Amino acid sequence: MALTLTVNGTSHVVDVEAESPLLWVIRDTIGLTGTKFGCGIAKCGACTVHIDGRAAKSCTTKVSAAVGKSITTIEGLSPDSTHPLQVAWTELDTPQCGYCQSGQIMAAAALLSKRANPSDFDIDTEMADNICRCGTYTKIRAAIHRAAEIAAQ
Amino acid sequence: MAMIDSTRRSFVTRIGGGAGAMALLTVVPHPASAETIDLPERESAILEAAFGSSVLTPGKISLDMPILAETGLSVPVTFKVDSPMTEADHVTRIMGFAPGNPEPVLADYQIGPRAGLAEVSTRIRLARTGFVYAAAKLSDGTLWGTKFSIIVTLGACVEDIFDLDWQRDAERRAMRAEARAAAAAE
Amino acid sequence: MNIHNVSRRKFIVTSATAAGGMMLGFNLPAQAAQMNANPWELPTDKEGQEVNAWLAIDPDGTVTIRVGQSEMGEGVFTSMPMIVAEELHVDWKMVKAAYASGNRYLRQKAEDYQVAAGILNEDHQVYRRMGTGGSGAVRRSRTFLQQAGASARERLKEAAAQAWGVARADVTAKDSVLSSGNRTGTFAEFATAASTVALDVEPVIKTPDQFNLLGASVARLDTPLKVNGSATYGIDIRLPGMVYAAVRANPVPYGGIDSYDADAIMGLPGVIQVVEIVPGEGQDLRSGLQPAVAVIANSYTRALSALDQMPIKWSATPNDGVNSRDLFADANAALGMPGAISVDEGDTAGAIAGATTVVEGDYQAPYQSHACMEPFNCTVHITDNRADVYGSFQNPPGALAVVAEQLGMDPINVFSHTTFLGGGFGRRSRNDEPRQAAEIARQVGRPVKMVWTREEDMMQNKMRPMAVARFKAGLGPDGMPVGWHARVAGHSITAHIRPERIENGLDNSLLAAVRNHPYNIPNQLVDMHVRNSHIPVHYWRSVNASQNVFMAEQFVDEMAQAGGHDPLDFRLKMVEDLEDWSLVLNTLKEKSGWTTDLPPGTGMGIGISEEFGTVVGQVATVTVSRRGQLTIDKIVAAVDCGHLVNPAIAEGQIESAIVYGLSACLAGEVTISGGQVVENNFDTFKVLRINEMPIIETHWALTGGDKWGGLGEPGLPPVAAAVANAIFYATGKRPREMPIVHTDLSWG
Amino acid sequence: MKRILLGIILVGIVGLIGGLAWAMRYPALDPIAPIDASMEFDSQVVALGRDLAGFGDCSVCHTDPRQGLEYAGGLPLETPFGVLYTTNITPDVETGIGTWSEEAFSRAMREGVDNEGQYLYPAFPYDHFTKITDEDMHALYAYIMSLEPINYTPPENELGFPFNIRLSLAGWNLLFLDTSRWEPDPTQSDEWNRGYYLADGLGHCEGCHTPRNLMGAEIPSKAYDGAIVEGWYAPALNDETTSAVPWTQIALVNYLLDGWDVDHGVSAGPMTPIVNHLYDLPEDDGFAIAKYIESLRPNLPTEAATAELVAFAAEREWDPENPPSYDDPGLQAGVEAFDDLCANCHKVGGTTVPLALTSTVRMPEALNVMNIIFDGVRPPLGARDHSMPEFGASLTDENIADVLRFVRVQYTNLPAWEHLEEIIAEKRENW
Repeated sequence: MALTLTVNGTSHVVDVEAESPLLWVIRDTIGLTGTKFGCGIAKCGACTVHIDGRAAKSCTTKVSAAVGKSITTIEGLSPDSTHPLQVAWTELDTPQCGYCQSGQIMAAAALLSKRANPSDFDIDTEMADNICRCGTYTKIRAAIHRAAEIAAQ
Repeated sequence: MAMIDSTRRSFVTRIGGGAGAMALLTVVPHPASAETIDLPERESAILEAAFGSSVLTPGKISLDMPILAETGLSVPVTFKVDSPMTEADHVTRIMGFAPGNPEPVLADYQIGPRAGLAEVSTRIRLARTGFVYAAAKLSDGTLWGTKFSIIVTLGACVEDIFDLDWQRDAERRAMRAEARAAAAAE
Repeated sequence: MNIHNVSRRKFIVTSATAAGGMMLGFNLPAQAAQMNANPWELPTDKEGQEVNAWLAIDPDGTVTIRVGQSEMGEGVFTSMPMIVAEELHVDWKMVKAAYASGNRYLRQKAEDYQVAAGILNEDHQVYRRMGTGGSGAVRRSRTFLQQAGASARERLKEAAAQAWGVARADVTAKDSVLSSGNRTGTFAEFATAASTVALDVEPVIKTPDQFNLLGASVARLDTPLKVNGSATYGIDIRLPGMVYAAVRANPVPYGGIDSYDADAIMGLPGVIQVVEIVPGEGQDLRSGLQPAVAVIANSYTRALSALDQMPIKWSATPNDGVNSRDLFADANAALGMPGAISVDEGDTAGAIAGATTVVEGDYQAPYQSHACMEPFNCTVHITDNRADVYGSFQNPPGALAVVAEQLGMDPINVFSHTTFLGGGFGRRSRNDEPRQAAEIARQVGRPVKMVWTREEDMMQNKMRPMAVARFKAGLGPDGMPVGWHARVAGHSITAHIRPERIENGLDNSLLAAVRNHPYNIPNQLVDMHVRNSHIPVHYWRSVNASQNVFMAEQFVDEMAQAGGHDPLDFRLKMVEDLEDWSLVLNTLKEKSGWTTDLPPGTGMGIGISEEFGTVVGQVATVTVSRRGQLTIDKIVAAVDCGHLVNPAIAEGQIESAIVYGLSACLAGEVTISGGQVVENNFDTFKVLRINEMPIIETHWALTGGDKWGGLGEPGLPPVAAAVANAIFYATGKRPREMPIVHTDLSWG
Repeated sequence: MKRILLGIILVGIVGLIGGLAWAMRYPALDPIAPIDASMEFDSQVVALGRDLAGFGDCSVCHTDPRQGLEYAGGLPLETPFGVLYTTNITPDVETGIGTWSEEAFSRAMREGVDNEGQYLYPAFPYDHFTKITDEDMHALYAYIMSLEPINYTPPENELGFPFNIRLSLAGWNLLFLDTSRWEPDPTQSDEWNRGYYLADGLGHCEGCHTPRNLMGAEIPSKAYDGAIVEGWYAPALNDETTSAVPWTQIALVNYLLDGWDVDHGVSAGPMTPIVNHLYDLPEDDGFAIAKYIESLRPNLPTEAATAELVAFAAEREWDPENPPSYDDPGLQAGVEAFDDLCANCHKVGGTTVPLALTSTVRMPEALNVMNIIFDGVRPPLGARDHSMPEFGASLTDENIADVLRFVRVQYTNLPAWEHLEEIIAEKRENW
């Protein structure tokens, strides 16, 4: 059936089943492939998006539950990679294979909106849902601290 | 189905990255630059024994086989010799070699004019990427040959990835064996 | 007792800069991407004048360097262009990168200047090696990449010299500018002339002491694409008119299909057809197709939900009864019998029999999964006499060959397009997914993207083999070993994928880091057994060394303890005739503050091994509570890979290998029950998360010279041994089994 | 008659004046010059103080996570009387307690009166801290004074009349504060007494687990009966417990030190920071607290009853091969919502604790399960991979209500939870 979704500020009318996972509607129907599929059971964080500013695992979110809400994906974080997290991620060359990094950055953005100056402990517990098989965790931590510094300037 | 957004270059036009930049090279099995096809020493010794000489003139015999095989387990190959196969002028023997294999001889056919056709097909096993050689002896005693480079790739990981480590190990063991021998000699 | 093993780091507030000296990269502003989001395409829309197969120069001076290896996080899109640029003397900011073409690799032989320079020979392909594995990117490509840069540089200088009527020796090339006296010109101006210039003698490539770009931690070219979601991975491919396939094979690998009811789901939304994948007769089991069924629909989610609802009856298989417990029992039984001999020096049995002390130790390690973050996928588009295959390939020519073979097409007409890889770790060099996608595309007759669910990815994974080992050594009166016997019974990758390579039961790769351990012991015997099951096995990050070092280096500690030696000094004594091993061990001793005199519950442990030409030693510091709670506080690594191309990327690889190794030794494992994989998603298959990340320090102990060691994998094997040995000093208990969570570490 | 009336008024005024004088009996104590703690106290004492501050969870309230300034206060505490903001207890001279003498510190901890003689609100559990030994008080003072001074002034409290009048607390203390020193119970073991001292003194477990009267004081007769605190339900630790499997000392050690127990689940919500402190503290003290808490529930169920509940839990756990189904459409909607999301991990063969054994599902209040669905579970230090993502943004309020109803019916035989829609709506509003 036809549903209307607001993604990164633009509204899209999509003809999908109500119980379709939001992840695949964003990727296949709307065509924003920055949000990634990693596990399908909300255990790896690669599909993290923002729904009304809160982090959500889009692989286990029904598209019907996101209607009427403001959805933000990695592509919508900033028009030209100038969000403090994107600047910090680039400055520290944080990604290796990069596949999990959209989810890491979106989870980190939700963390920074809750905690302006997170400690290592805050980062560890809040980001524990996001797996990185390349093991870039040290740089992720450093980049979040750096992003907090940039945001505070 | 939403088309690829226009900002990202549609890749139908740009095939194979830079292919357009150069003329499409037709694949010609590397013609023997020299006047003869020179086989590695192990194979030329076998050829010497079989044909009485290992000096092959390029030509008359061709190898028809894929230039790339996913695994070397069973690669189709056809030996073809340009010969009228008459009583006076026919092929007497065809041999095939793969230096990369533990057993170099791939094929060895004795044929006479009654065969009617100087063409033999078979399937061969190949250990790794490298040259395959074919040699033919004609009834007038002349020897002809060709070679063909085939890529056998089940994956880069399959090349002996531990070659450097085994070499280091061998160097260490040799050095120590020497040291022990020297110590024993004193 | 709740023996839950986790790891943690000491919570001291660290500012960004103090995080292990991470701020190595140049602090560039968010720069523009140096490559196309579709990495197989040219970074600029201009064709550029090709000077040789490795580089083309645009009119605006941009130099596009082709990269033969696949980018799966190890930084080849930066390190390989750096090697060419080092010789080319191009302005690094003008360098962009793109993949070399798999199809061109197939059609073109080595270029003349490479053959003339004696770097390649005539039957090598133009890009020589397009597979990524064995940590071989830099060490196996360095020479011909340097030659490509050097020969292009000299041709540009020659073109300018001829234009200015001066000798080539009077022309210098620096930062993309050619100059002689007061005359200057750009690379772009002379590119066309350079492409046809012939040199009588090809330039000699630089030696490390002459490098100026190599050794600098320049920022990665692909990072900008990976922070805004624009980088294209295999799973992201979208082609006009493309349909989607959700695939499922018998959960028991290589099992068949009894029946499936396609009609039951044909009416579901978006469903187009159901495709059955049947292996060709005589098609070889391990590289051919497995029986599977795929639902084709106009979106992946519809294909998958239809597949979930389609009744499928999997055939029974002879392996339905196979389980890990029995496989281990079978392997352990083999340890009792002599195996195929790999090393036999001196009289080992005699030496052990006459020894003052005899030490024995058994160990075991389970199957392990790659679990790349990007689940398996592949897209194939067949037109009349051409096929295009898109995906995350570790071996593009292999993928191309597989598609050509499956479609019965001449490889010349098949084009592979490699995307970014969401992790490879060896799994993506098997090329089973392009074959499956090609078969689906053949039946569907439209461009189709096949995607595996995480469950399918885990259950049809080609595993890191399981293995068991028994060590036995005799120590002399001085506590030093006089005889050392190692016997490994394991599942052999070579026996599985290249059975013809096994001669009288010997597969040396199964003995990686055991056969070539460095210790100077007079009498040595190493033998092995191949005990494969139906579970497919393949290359995994650091291959068999990932379990062999866990076993061998723990046994070295057991020998040290039995002989009354400090484990680090014990090792130093046995490698005192090896400069690189001694340097690594001494660097470790100094940088880690090594001591075995620690309060109960805390311990330091060491593990060291050499793989792909690089020696890596690690010291782990752990704390274990009385209840058995394991905490990994710190890992200090010392590395000798000879030379560094990009230190920041290299350090990232060592850290990455340590984390991947920790995941595989703390709690992650793959067990088999009822013939199939039990851990089929991240709820049951445990991987290290950010809150379990120890502090990691990497120190370079480079011996230079002609040593060019790999970096993607050698950092992994020592970590499991270092942690296990540290646990022994903390608790007195020795975890002989991977993963360590199986051992009750409670003490006191 | 008038004279009697006049007499009463006179006595009332005198009593009032006397009472006021009595209430204002606390003098301001003279400030001290800023001290260099590292010189003043030896490191052993400071280390002991750090551990004691861990048991007392001082940083849990005296830190506003949004700022991340440890011990600098500013955390809002919703109380029935209005919102209180925790104070800055770093040794900053201007905005912290840098000028407090040890005497002033001890008076505040034991009698709830600050340096200027002002009464502190009993949200600060001085009614428990009063039981701390002098030696421990000194060590705490040493640790607090060696903290990093942070210049930060927390927001003003938002209390309505008459609660904003601090003097009224003199009456509160008179009624409810018992400043008698802590005495060990000679009939119990040393380990039990150590646990009793830590739990009743620094740990102030009753602060959450004991219901409070209208005046906000703990009701002694209902000690450890369980209570709602800051939107969570602190479960009963005594015989009122609804736990399926009895809490042995080992189970409590796992729960309190490692943050999870195989028979009870993960210590989530407000309990997580507390177990994260205990994770780092001496194990013997953790064992002692567990011993004491175990003793709060003398009447254990029979082994048969426990075995029955454990069997029930195994039988009711979600089986992917044949999931449950209900005729009631509301419950069936809950089954579908559970199937898409929760059953990925909470299933037969999963690595999670069977839901029917978890305390949260068997509690009389749905608050905890609801909060966990909204905010997920952040992994405790001792159970790094026991985490659950937040699903608040992934589910509609209706979905959550359906799942809660289904969970209660599927995993317990206990009475249904009421007013789910209200608590969900309230949670959603300020989420």
